Amino acid sequence: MIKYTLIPLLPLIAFVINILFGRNYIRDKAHWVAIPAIVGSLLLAISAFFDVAGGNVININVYDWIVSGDFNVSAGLMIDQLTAIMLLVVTICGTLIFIYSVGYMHGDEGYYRFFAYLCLFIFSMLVLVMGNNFLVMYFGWEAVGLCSYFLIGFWFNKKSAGDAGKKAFIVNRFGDFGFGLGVILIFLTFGTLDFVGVFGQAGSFAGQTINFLGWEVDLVTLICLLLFCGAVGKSAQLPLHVWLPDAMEGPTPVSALIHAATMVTAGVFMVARCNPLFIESPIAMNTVAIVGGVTAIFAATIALVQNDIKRVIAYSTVSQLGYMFLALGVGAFSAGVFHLYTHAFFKALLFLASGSVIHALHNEQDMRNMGGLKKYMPITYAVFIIGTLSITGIFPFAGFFSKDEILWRAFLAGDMGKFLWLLGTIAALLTSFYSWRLIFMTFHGDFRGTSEQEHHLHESPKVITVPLMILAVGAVAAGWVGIPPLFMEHGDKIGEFLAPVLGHPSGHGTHAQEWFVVGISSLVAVLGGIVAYVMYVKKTDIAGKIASAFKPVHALLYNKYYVDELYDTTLIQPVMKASDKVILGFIDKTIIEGIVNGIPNVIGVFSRKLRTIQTGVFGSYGLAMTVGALCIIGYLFFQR
Amino acid sequence: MDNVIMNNLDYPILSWTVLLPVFGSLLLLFMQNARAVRWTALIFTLLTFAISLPLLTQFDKGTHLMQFVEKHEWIPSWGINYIIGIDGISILFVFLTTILSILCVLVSWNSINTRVREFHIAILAMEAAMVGVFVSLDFFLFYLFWEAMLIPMFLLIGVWGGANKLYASIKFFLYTLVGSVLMLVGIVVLYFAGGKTLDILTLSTLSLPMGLQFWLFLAFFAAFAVKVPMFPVHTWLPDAHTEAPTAGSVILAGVLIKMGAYGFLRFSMPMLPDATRLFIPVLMVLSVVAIIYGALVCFAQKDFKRLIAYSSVSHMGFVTLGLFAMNTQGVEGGILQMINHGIITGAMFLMIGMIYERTHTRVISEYGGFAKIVPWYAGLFCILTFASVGLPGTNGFVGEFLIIFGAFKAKQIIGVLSALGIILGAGYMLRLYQDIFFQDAAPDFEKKGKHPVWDLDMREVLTLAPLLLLVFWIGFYPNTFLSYMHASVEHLISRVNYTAYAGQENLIAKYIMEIF
Amino acid sequence: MVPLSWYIILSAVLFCIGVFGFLARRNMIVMFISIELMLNAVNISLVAFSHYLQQVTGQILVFFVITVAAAEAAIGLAILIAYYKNNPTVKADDASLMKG
Amino acid sequence: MTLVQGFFIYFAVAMTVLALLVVTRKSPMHSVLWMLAFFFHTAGLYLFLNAEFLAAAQIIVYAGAIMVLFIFVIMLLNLKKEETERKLQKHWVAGLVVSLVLMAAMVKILSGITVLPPLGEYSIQFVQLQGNLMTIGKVLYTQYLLPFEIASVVLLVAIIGAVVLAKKRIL
Repeated sequence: MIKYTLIPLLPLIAFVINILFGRNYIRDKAHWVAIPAIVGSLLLAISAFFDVAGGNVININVYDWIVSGDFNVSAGLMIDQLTAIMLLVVTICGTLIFIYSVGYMHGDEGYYRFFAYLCLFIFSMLVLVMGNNFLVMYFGWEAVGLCSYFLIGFWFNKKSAGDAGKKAFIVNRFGDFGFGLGVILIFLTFGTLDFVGVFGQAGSFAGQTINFLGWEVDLVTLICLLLFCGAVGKSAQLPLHVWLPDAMEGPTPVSALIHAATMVTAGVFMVARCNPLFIESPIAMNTVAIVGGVTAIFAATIALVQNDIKRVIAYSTVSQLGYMFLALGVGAFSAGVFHLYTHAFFKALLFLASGSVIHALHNEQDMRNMGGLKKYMPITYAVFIIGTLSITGIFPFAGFFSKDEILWRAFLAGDMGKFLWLLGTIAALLTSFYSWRLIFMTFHGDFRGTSEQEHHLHESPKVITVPLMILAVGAVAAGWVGIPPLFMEHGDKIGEFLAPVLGHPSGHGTHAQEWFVVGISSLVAVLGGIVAYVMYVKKTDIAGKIASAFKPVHALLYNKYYVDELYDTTLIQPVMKASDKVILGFIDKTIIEGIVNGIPNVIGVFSRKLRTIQTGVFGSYGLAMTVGALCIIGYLFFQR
Repeated sequence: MDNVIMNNLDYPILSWTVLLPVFGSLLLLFMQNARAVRWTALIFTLLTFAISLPLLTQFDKGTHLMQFVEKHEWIPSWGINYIIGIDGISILFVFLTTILSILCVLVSWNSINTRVREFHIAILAMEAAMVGVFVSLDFFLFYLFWEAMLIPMFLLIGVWGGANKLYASIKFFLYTLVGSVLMLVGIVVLYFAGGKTLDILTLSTLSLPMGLQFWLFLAFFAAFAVKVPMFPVHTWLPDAHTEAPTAGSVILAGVLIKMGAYGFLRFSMPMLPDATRLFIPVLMVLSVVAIIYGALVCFAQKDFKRLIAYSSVSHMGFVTLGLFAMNTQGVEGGILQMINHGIITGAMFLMIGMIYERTHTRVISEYGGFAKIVPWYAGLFCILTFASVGLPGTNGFVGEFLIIFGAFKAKQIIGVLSALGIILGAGYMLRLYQDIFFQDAAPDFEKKGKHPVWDLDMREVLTLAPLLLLVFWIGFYPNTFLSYMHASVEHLISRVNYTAYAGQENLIAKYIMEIF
Repeated sequence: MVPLSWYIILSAVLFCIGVFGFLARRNMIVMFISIELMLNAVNISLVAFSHYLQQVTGQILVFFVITVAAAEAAIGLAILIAYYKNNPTVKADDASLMKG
Repeated sequence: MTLVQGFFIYFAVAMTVLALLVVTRKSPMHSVLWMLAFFFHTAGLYLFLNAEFLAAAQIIVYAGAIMVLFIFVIMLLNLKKEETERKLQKHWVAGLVVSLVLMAAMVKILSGITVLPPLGEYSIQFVQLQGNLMTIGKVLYTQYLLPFEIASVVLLVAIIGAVVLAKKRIL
């Protein structure tokens, strides 16, 4: 038991040590605390993986957390197959990115702070995936948001960084608002928050309705949709995707670890974890699928025209997360988790590689000022190519297997599925295009930056390139655990491994259909690459012509569909205006204070009149007193 | 006295807790040296805390009865007795009061330099009165302490306050006095209605006629709602907080405004159960309005301290919402949230006081980049910010979650709206944090500038340490505190749900129609 | 034999003259004297009652009244002197520092 | 009209006139002197009522002590300028009306006194047998001992108060 508790605890201890002693004692040796901790967690996670590989589930209640009446929630850990996969993803990516950060963050004055936050993040993420009930998961859920806030705003002297961190936290709060209500509703429905207890009863509540705010709605659907609100926020799906691109203000390792590989996939993990609930509600499933599919295309179109290298990858992340939700929504939970797993490798690789580029260019992120880097940074170029091949889904790279599985499962899922498959395929085309566009703009052509930058161009040190190479291996080979039966019988190891938790996807198709799907997706992947090659290497003036030809469309995409502006005018400004002018200025200052100060003012007017009686001359007081005495005498006399 | 557990320790523990600060303040009368005064006050607050500790260990958590009860006849001809005792509801407040008093003395160590002796006398008198309010089991005694509290607080604001102190102190005084006077009328009526007794426990078992309960509830509501403060009568709070010295703000936020909610728990609910149930919808709506209203107002604040003061309105809205949800989770969450708010907001005011000593400004826009200038300060304030926002792992989460849970259970729409308050809370707190600590440092406060700003020293860290410890303690293991409440809260809820008018809601409605 | 009511009416008349003096005069010393006049008027009625009711309490009360009158005169005149030092007048309507 | 009644009428008329003189003289010194005469008349009236001790005390304390104190104060303050100014306050007519009404009311009420409580034990014969001083002394030092002591404290307070107040620098 202590072994499993230690998995999240080791990073926590490292965090405490670094944050308390980092500033004055540890300083630039912070990684000597952090890396052993995460390696320890990694080893324990591998051990835990083999413990559950045999099929048994570890479920420990550490202590009673909140007890109030019949509300009783314990702080407990659960490790099943799904958790085990997540543990590996988190700790492996974490370890590599920690090592990478040693080089990337070298010399930063907040070095110790950076590692402290990373350790706290790993702790939170591990708690999130290991919790054995919704409240512990919610704990991790919020805590990763906190770490994300810290790390996005790591360079807090930049206003944009602070703003981005705040935006991330608050947008996530909107999602968590739904998640929290979902958790409450789960308890009120099932009488427990334990995963085992809730999922065990899920079937018996199917079809029940509840009066929610005056509407009669299906109970399980309501719960699922509320939970999904949380996932939408955390995984940056429409309409709460706005925070993720801004989150790129954080250091690149953070973008790789939190905003690509682990935290943003928490939503996917959560929906997968709650699959027994979601399965009971077709409406919720369809919602998940449609939100995922639409987000996949939506984000991909924005990525087409962005010029900031990290933002392109960020929108690509949003798009890929959309894919995962699409998979979950069509019932292919294991496919979603599989994509989560491969995506962690290739997207972390892409981010870290772009970090390497940015590092070499001294924090230049605009691709228009790059170009021709392949001769200066061969290793980065190579791993970038590998990552891109993987994300675009070229056989036999990791992305191919997972993406193909998703599209195939979508294809099988009825009429709606066909539509979703179409969305996914178009998104794949766009993905291919913008990914190659990124490569061509960055590494091909001539260098467009300043000559001073060119003078300093160099390949990154080993501490950066070695993790890149390891991740590149992952980006190639990670998908080989999920080879579809089409190519190899019993090749879908990961699907079988996850089956006890996530079940088997339904639906069967012919080999011909499957070849069709595979063929189409491979075709569009290549097609996108070719188009990008033509536009950005061969005839570089085409891009500008197209942009000016479709000016409104280009502006729309370039400005991210004006979603930020929409929120600003419809939500933020009204709240600020209302609070300043209406609430504080009018209600508080005018009405309430008016009444409060008005009463004394009225009294004041009277008393000013009245006090003239107080002449201060005691003769008049004597007179008044005598008159008073006279009145009393008169009263007594006439009363008789 | 068969319905209470008499004090079985070999000394009158509660009386000592009340009287020690009084002795301390009397002793201070004879001191001149400011240093000696400070040390004496510190020693007496520490002693009081030490004395009150056995309450926590010796407390029997299994019963709702009053414990450590001491009873002496006082004015027998009017049925007035000296009865004090505590139950699961009040014990934590006594604890909170004694701990915050220590911190108040500590935080004033350097910042109060005028009339040092009188200041500490006021603090000690305040402590005695506050503990007295929480332990009184006789209405007369209670009212005595309740009003006695007003005077030191009035002085703390009026003498050691900021620029606009006179306005604030008089506003505070008048507001609370108006409420208290109505309560006094209520007490007198209860005295005659309850068979000429002022014994709170006896009065808590009466079933009064509905009409009487209705008016009595309004009278008590006036006193308690002002103190909390609930929505339309909250405007004294920002002024009082802004102008009060740090210690005054801490006491005000930490304990004083808890009195109102405590009053609801101890008096309104058990004595007037039918009226309470009648008013619950109104009170819940008012609470939610306070939550959202308080949060929205925070967005428009330009003054550091005033913002926190308005956030108190929002947080106390949560407290009252929980109490009036009238189920176990809501009430326990409400009580816990009172403690939490005392800890978080108390600590925040302490920290604001500390930074004010260095910068001499509270205007948010004059700050900036303080994370670089005072990193430890920034770190600790960060913890409090997120505790205030209600992040899991801090005490704010446990309280707010239980309250929203309770509210949702009682009335869904209320629960949903109150959860919105949490989003707004994150908004204004993070905005504040960013404006104060992020971006480039304001030029005035750079280390070489005209106002050198230095990081927290040992005394200040020690002042904050107990509260920060409690933030995480309650966050990770709230059962230590929740377990004290269970029995008392269950009893309270069953009392409110018990009624002489079961199933006669239309009768009550008819009564109200008749009034208007 | 003189009826009791004669004494009482005399007392009342004297008392009212005292009241008039106190209310109408400007000079504080004369106001003091008027007070003494009122006290004396009351004393007369007390002694008269004492005599007619064959009680000794009335006389005792007069005794106390004389004591108090002495004390009052001493303090009052001391106040007057103190006041005069600050503010050289004994006019009652000039002493209006207590004006609201 | 008996002789006694005649004397009473003399005293009544004289005292009323003296009192009017006291309150109407412009100079305070004149008021005090008329007051002195008034006190002597009062003492005489006391003698009529068999209160010899009080008559003596009246002359000693009032005429001998209090009035002398007044005279001292008047001379100390040296009030020449005062005399030339307005004698009455602005609202003296109101004062006059009020006191006249009061007088009317009192006369009206008091003249109707008919019912008297039962007579006490201190009849004229009894007092004469024991002596006026003895009678008062016995009652004063037994039944009224506590008030007597309090009266002494009051006097003490007056002494200290007068000394403190009349000091050069107040407080």
